[in-house]
Amino acid sequence: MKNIKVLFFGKLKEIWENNHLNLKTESSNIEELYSELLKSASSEPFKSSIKVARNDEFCDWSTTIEDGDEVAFLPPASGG
Amino acid sequence: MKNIKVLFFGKLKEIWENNHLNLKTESSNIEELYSELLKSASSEPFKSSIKVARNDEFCDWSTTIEDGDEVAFLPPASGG
Amino acid sequence: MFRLSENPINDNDLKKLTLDDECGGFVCFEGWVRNHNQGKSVLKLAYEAYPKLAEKEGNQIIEEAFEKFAIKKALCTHRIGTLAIGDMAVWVGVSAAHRDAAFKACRYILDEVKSRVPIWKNEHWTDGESGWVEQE
Amino acid sequence: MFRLSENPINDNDLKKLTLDDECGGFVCFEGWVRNHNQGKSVLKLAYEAYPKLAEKEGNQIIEEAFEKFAIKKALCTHRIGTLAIGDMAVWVGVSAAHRDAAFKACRYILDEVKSRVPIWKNEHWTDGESGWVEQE
Repeated sequence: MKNIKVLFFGKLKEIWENNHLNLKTESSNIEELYSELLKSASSEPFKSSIKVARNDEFCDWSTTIEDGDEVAFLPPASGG
Repeated sequence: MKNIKVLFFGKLKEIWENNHLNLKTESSNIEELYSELLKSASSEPFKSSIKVARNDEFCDWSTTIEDGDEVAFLPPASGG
Repeated sequence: MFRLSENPINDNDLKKLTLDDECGGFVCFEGWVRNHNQGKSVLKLAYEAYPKLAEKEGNQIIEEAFEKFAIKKALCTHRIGTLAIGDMAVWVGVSAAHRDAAFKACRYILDEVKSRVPIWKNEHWTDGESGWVEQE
Repeated sequence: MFRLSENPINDNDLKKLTLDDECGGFVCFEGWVRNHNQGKSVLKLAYEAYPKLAEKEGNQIIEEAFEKFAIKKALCTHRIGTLAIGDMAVWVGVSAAHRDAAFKACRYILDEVKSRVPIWKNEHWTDGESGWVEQE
């Protein structure tokens, strides 16, 4: 089991009704982690528009996660 | 005979050693006036780069001139 | 340099840092909070960022602008937190020897910041509702 | 509005006149006197204009910008007379609802002013010589 801190931003905070979650997981990569998280989502966001980051760096959905990681789910930017 | 005031700008002032001339001419249009003026020029400018104006409006080389007109010869702009 | 700011953006200070004696051209963009957006009447708005990643990505964009265009200085500051109508949301300024590079780099930085830097806009409308704004 | 100015350009005043509550985007260009140009070291320079025709043509360009782009306000002021290094030679500012129109209109006005408005630059170089500058 790994301890993972998950961060949600923008409208994803409302979908998960949280800006972060601390969870224990068996998921090996971000894709699996996301599927697991979808079970507690209030609606299903467009996955293709979401970017993911691991420990403050953008990364791929296939990126492996390790114990103690911080994983962020980011909806499309709307700054400016 | 027409009385014409001729204005020179930029480097054309140096070519004619004047910023303006008052002259009497038989020339019927700006093209003819220019040919006449070339006789008193210290060098021959690139005519194709010169723009002409009559009474504060851009116009063509073929524009007819009338007594009392003000005709300006303008080298390429270099503002900004 | 790219920065996030929780306080009002001081464009005069940023401009002084961007001007350069060797540069003939300075271009800046300022984004202001409008009183309407996508047909809705806006009361105020809030920008939320993922700060560490935002500053990293913003500075990466400015580095790219230096690689792509012959510019001398480039700065961008994006406001975060709650903003009212008439507040400045983003400032981008670029100095270059020639105007073409200054225009292109300013536009590049703005466009990339809007699409890549993790910042999200939440609008509060005059009808009492609020919502996250999607990319235009 | 296009204006010629014999006095230093006050960009803050011009900017206030250009900003608009309904506009999300403001783009400005400032042209500064550089300490070098086309390989020569510049001491100072003078801009000469054909004033009546310059203001007419400048305003015509701004009208064209309003026809071509969805902008709300646009101003351009060009300095004439003697300028020193670090003086502002030209200021162009545009407000629009969206950034694309603001950038394009600002660039359009600047490019057209440089090529069409009867203003000529005479540079004084540090070697004691001076000369009329040809379009870059």
